[in-house]
Amino acid sequence: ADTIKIGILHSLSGTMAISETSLKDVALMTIDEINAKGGVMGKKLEAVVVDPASNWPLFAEKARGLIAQDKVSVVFGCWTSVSRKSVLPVFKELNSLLFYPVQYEGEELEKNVFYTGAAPNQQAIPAVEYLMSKDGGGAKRFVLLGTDYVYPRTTNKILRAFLKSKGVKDSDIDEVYTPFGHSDYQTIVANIKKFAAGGKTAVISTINGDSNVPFYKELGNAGLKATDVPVVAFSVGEEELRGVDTKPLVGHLAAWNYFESIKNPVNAEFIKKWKAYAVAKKLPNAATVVTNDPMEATYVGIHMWAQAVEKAKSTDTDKVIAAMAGQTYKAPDGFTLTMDATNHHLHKPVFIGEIRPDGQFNVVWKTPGPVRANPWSPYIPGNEGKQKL
Amino acid sequence: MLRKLFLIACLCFARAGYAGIPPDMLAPLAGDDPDARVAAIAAIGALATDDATRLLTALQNGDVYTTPDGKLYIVTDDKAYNPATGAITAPPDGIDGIMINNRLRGAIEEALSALKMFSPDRAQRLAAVTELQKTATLAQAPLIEKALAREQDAEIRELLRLVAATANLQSPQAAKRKAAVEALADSSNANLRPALQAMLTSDADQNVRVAAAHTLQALDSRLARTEFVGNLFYGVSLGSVLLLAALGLAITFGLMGIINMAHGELLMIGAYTTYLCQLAFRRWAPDALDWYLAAALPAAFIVTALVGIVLERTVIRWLYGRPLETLLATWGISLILMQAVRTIFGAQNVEVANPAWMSGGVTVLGSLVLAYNRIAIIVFAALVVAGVWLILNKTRLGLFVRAVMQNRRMAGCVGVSTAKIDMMTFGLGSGIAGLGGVALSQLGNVGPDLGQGYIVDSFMVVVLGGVGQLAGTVIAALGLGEANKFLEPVAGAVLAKIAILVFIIIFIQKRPQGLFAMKGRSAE
Amino acid sequence: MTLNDARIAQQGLDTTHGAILYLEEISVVFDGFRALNKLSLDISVGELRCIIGPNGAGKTTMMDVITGKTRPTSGTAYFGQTMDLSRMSEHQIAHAGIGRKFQRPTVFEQHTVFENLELAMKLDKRVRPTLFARLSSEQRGKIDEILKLIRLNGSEQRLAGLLSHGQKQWLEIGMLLMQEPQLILLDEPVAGMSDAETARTAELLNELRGQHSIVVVEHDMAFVTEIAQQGVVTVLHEGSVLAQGRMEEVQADERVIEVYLGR
Amino acid sequence: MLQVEKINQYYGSSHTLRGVSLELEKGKCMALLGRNGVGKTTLLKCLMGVLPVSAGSVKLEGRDITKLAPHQRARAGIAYVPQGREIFARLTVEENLLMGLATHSGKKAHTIKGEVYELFPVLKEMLHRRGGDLSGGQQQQLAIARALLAEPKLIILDEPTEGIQPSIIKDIGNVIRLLRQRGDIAILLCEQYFDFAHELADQFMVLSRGEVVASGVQTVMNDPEVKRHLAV
Amino acid sequence: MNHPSLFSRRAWTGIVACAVVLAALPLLNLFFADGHALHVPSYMVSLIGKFMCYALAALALDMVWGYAGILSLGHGVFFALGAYAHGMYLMRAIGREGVYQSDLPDFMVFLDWKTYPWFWSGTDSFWVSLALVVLVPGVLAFVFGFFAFRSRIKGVYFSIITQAMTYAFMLLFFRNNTGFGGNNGFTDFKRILGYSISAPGTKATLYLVTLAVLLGALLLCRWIVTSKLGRVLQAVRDSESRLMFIGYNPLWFKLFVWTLSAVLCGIAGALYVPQVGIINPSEMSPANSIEMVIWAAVGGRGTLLGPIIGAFSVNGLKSWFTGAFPNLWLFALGLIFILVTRYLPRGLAGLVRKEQA
Ligand SMILES: Nc1ncnc2c1ncn2[C@@H]1O[C@H](COP(=O)(O)OP(=O)(O)OP(=O)(O)O)[C@@H](O)[C@H]1O
Ligand SMILES: Nc1ncnc2c1ncn2[C@@H]1O[C@H](COP(=O)(O)OP(=O)(O)OP(=O)(O)O)[C@@H](O)[C@H]1O
Ligand SMILES: NC(N)=O
Ligand SMILES: [Mg+2]
Ligand SMILES: [Mg+2]
Repeated sequence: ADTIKIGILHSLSGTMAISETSLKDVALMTIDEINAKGGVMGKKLEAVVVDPASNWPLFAEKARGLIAQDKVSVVFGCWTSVSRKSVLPVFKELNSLLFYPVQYEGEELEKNVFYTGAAPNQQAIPAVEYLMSKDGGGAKRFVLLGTDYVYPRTTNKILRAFLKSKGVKDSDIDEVYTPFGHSDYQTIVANIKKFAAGGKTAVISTINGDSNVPFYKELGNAGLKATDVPVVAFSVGEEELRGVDTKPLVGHLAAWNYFESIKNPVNAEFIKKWKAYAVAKKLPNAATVVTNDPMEATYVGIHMWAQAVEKAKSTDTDKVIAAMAGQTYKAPDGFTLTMDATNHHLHKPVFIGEIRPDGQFNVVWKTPGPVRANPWSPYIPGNEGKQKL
Repeated sequence: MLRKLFLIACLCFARAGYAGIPPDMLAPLAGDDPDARVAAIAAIGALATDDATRLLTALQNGDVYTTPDGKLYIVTDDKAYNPATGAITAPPDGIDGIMINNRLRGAIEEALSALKMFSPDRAQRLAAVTELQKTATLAQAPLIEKALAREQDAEIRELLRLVAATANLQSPQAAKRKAAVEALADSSNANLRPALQAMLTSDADQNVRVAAAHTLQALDSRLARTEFVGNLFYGVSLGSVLLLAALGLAITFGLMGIINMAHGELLMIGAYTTYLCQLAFRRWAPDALDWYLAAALPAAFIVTALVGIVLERTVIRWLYGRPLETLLATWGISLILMQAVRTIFGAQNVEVANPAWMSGGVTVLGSLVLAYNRIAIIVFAALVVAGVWLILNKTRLGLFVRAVMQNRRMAGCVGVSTAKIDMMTFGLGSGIAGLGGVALSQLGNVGPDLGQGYIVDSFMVVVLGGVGQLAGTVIAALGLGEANKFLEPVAGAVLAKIAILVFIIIFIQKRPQGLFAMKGRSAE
Repeated sequence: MTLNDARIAQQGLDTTHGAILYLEEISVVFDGFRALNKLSLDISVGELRCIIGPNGAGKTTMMDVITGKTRPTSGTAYFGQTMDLSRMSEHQIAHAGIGRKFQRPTVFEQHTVFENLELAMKLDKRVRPTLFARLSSEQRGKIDEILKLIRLNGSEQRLAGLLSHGQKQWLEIGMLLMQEPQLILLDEPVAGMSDAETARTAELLNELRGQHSIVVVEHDMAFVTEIAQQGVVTVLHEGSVLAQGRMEEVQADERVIEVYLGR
Repeated sequence: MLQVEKINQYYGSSHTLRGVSLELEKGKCMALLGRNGVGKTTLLKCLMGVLPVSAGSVKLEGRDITKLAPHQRARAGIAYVPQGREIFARLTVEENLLMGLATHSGKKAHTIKGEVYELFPVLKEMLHRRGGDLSGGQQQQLAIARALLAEPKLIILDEPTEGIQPSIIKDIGNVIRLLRQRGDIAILLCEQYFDFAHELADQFMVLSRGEVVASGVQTVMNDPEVKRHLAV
Repeated sequence: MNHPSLFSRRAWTGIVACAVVLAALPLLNLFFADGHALHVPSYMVSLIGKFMCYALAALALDMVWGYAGILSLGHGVFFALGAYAHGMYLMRAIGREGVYQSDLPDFMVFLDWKTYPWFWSGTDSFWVSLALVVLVPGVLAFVFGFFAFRSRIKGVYFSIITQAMTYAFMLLFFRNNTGFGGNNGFTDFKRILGYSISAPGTKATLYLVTLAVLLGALLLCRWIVTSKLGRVLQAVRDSESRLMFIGYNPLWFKLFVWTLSAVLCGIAGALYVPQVGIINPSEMSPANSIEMVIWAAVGGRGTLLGPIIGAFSVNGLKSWFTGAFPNLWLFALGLIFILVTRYLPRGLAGLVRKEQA
């Protein structure tokens, strides 16, 4: 064929559409960008967009359809871990490629997947270290608050082990879970307040995007300020904050590998392109679009894949996998990111940002450079020596 | 720290006239050494001049800018004020805002609250003292006692007394400690527990230990009471949210028998209307922004009522007498409405801010914060229920509505235009859902999926109360709210929710027609 | 089949003392209103008893109590010597041998006339037998016979819901006959029937007399006179018995004229 | 007052009314007779507009109301006491009566005239009971009272005496007589209770299988020829 | 509502023809190579395999809803429990090939569990798991139904407590500590009865078994609804109290059909897992159960072929639309639902019958 087909597997309806829609758009933008420069191996890229509708079995069905019916060379997609788990067997069976752009809990390494989001050591651990530091407020007690699903559960398991290794007692850790879509945080905020009476406390939030607004609103109304009890979130980025009145949130934190507010020419260019694209394609609310970490991860992922195809001179899965190892790309986060030669994860810098009144983040801490991913967290027993495929 | 505070104390009384802030104090603020910045803030605070207050406040608000060569300006309304010189100029080129982080913010607050303890403004003093309650240390004791000596206001005095006692807990003199501990028997400040607990086990003095035990007991019982009242309030609050979410459904489903799966989307439309009203106010009446809800309420009612009327005229009206089919049709409507909103406004949430008067809360019983937005919603729910009750039971329209819903054909035969009543009833139910949407927009997300989060709960509330029973809906909503809030601290949010569902299942066994079951022949 | 069902099925009806139904001091109170007030009544085996009384006297409520639809607030109701009706559920009572025609015709509107009769037929009405049931020709014959009797032959494949008011009344009577109950309760059987039909119904009841015990509630005095013959007529008023006796006697009773018949 | 011309009605494929015509004047009462299932109720429903007619016309005071909806006919002055009472089960007796005033407005819409309580004293006692809780006969009384309150020009009664105790049947008879005597109202009475109909009607009409098989003035009602159509 | 023409001669011909075509699909897939005119892509085969499971669930649901008038908004729970019961076996059949190379499934290793909890005992046996597929939904339905029907819970009250039930189960299964893999559920199965689960032959077999079960269930349901018991069920639907006054105890009739329906639904779930490759708690979400109702309603409630047609057409459209019009498909689907209710009150099956009439 004279085009190379690329599958885009993000929910455009259902509960996850809130987060995933913009990933679809940024993927299309990136594909346009590559095509404008002549495509890959002289062929144009052609996006095949499907809507798995936030339904996990439908993810598997759609993945199979993309690979087997549409014959795509690669799929960019998924957000939740469960959707990824649901499509994995399909990618393995049909030996195809998935690029997964979201931070996740680790404990996984698949030949057919490239993980361009953060593993726990590229996000969660540094964030907690920061909270314990003098600049971060010197927290002694921790509330691990999350939505009840695997990503928060796993992350918290790792964090608990990590905190223990730092000498934090179990009685100084409170682990709380809420159901998906939970919207009444009165009791939980009251409990946090109670817990915080026992010493300098920080909240580590793995609350799923949807529940964050009610949580932060409650926090603000209960008079818990960032200076009293800082909250660091792993699933709240610029996109989520678009829907929030951020004034009461100022000072709360998020840890990511990218923020829109990072200043460097690559990022400026990225943001400019995205805004122009949003206006050109008449995306809803085009005037206020923002970029965020998973969007950057998608963008980087597609470019790296394109480079790998050029290098392999083929879209054949195994050849591309081989060519991916060690690929580098000058990313909007200001660093040249490298695809690890062995573990299919990107080396990524870590940033901690405080929420600003305008819904952007003010970077208050960052790693000196990209960090290699530890998908198998050393804080989980039995993971020693499991870093390679 | 200690020295710093003494400095503040002394300088508070020796208030100098105008003198610029020395540039060497300002310089570190523009730098990036966190320790130096914290020290600079303390030093500026210690100046205790109006300029210092102004600078710190500006820093807190993000109004302080720096030029590339390190000069600081307070920039407001396109005017730049130089705190070193007092000069006012136009903002210089190339200035950049000074970022502060939590640590600095904390330092600023601390400095400001010490300054504000002597402010002539009662509210500022009260805020400062409340703030100090959290952090009072022995070092601050002399300062606090001075403030206590000067304070005239009874409420603030009382607070200050507790703050002073808190500070004195660490006093080296046993007698002072004991006095402090005893004084704190009236406090409801949970933050004192660790200190008291520590004294209980390890204070050198027997008397202090006894006093600590006594105070701790008093404190704990007061905290338990506060917690109980808190849960009660949270329950009413959750109940009123459920009620507002369900009330429209109590009409469209309870009264009209339409299994209205699009009810959630009507809530959502109400919330989006609120968003649009807010946008309109931002654009055209920014000064009145705080009152955008006053416009949003009627707007949301009208918009959703109109949507409801259109749905009724085009789809629902074909389905009277086929209640089960309404499930299918309204499910379709719900899909369409959600996708329409997604197409117009995007899949992401949109921002709806609480008006200033609904932000924050009032503190009662010492430590319980009742959020204004929650209180407002409770009051609002009560008003809407009262309104609906009046319409249904005290007006001719209400009589016709009930008659049509019970026997459509006969209502026609006595001269009621059933089509009109159907339309108005569905419109009313939808409009009330819209009002519910306004309320929900003040608490959580406003996004295309907003309604999906409430639809199941709404049906549970209406059914549990007894279909067609307004009073039942109210009691069911409040009951579920309370049950949830008293279970949650014990069982956690997930198990509490499961327990509530199991409770509903068991409850219906006992009352198979809901809480307010219709009895007798008329029920058949 | 619950234990209770089994017990009742085994027990059978004991009418050794000659009466099939005993109501003793039955009261029914609805939100403070006494619909039945210490009502006592008994019906002998094979008797045809007419019950009359003003609107709201409690006649239908009494039938509700007998058939288990309404639980008495106080008092006892026995079917035969041994069956305490207040402890039995509706289907157990029906199964034990009490059949009823309602004041407002109630039939299975979505079933055909034929199916209505088939469902009512006296057969084992538990799940398994029902699943495997197939109509024998004898049973078909029985249905045809009843169809003729109620003059709905030719309409047997029509949905019962499409019948006219009077036709439904007849169908309900037909269902009652299919059930072959020992005690038949008829709540206003001739309401909505023309005079000629009323006469036919009277004939039918006179035929059934003796084979079944029958309780008839009616406001049509001509009809009551026709079927009461020399039997007892009971007049209910405000939930209790106002008068009792032969038709001429009650018709002459001043109180009955005052509250019921009018002058 | 009422002119019905050759109306036809079908339930699906079954032809229920076949060219039924009738004319009724102000101050007159017509009895509609016929065996079970001949189409009496169907005819009355067609007049009320509950069922559509496939052909023919209905005129009230010269105005063609064939196409009007039931509520419009009610407003034009028709009141209906349906077979099976059709009271509003979960409204109180008082509210049921107020529904009878639905066509009125202003103060009139809120005042239930005392006359109905004189006629049906039981309703007054049970004002706050739910309609559905009443006994069958009480409901029937309520349905009649509701229709009377509307002060109609034409009142349609479908077996109004069904389930009512003898003394009250007499009272109802008296009311109908009174209305007739007042002369400003037409009454269409469908009745199985022959003597009652005979006593009150000025004219009659007998239906059989959807057709008018006999009609005339009251005096010929007792003819064996007429009675033949009523026998089984 | 009596159906002498329920399966007219034409309907029978249609059923047989459809069955033959459906049975041929996997064989065409196996025996003709990709590119051949008669080749049926595996994607198609697995899609239709899934639809057949949905069709079975819809049929089961319609037995209680369409015939007995009991609207369940919680059938997803039976479907999911059947699927989980079978999934437990499939999880154990993975053996030591999980990421942690343990005898326990990965999620248990992760929770630091050392042994299987009691409720997993015996699930390493295929046959035990089959028994559980029937027993778990069956017993749950029986117990739940017994109490609900005994309390005479009807109409929306019953619907809502079924919804509460499925919702409660969903929350319970979401919890990691419950022991069923939390939010992720079970996935990444490797083999069934020793055969690789991704082998074309295994897939074809699973497909054919599903088809056979669906046909068997259709005949069973037909036999039931045309029996006198079927008429009693419809009488329950239309006038339960009248039925009691002629001597039937509705409790047992309802319980019979309710439990049967739950079991059929469980079987559908069990056939679904190995073909789709994942089972997780979102199958128990209230919305999923409502979708089953939608299938039955679109196809035509109170008919036997209706729910099957409905499940195929709604899911077929959804599959097609989500790929072909990812941004607009909800409009199209929603509109179709509205139009069906408005113009086809008896669903798609009614369309067929109207033509016949
Ligand atoms: N659920 C109830 N609530 C209140 N009152 C009730 C209820 N059920 C019945 N009643 C009252 O009980 C009384 C007896 O009613 P019942 O139906 O038994 O009368 P009846 O003798 O059958 O009258 P009719 O001849 O009119 O049918 C009536 O006054 C009725 O209003
Ligand atoms: N909805 C319907 N669909 C089809 N046929 C109907 C319908 N309603 C009534 N019928 C039939 O139409 C005919 C006339 O019915 P209608 O109710 O008018 O009779 P009627 O003269 O009022 O009888 P009754 O004296 O029993 O009240 C009857 O044969 C009846 O079975
Ligand atoms: N991987 C996540 N964020 O679910
Ligand atoms: Mg009665
Ligand atoms: Mg009639």
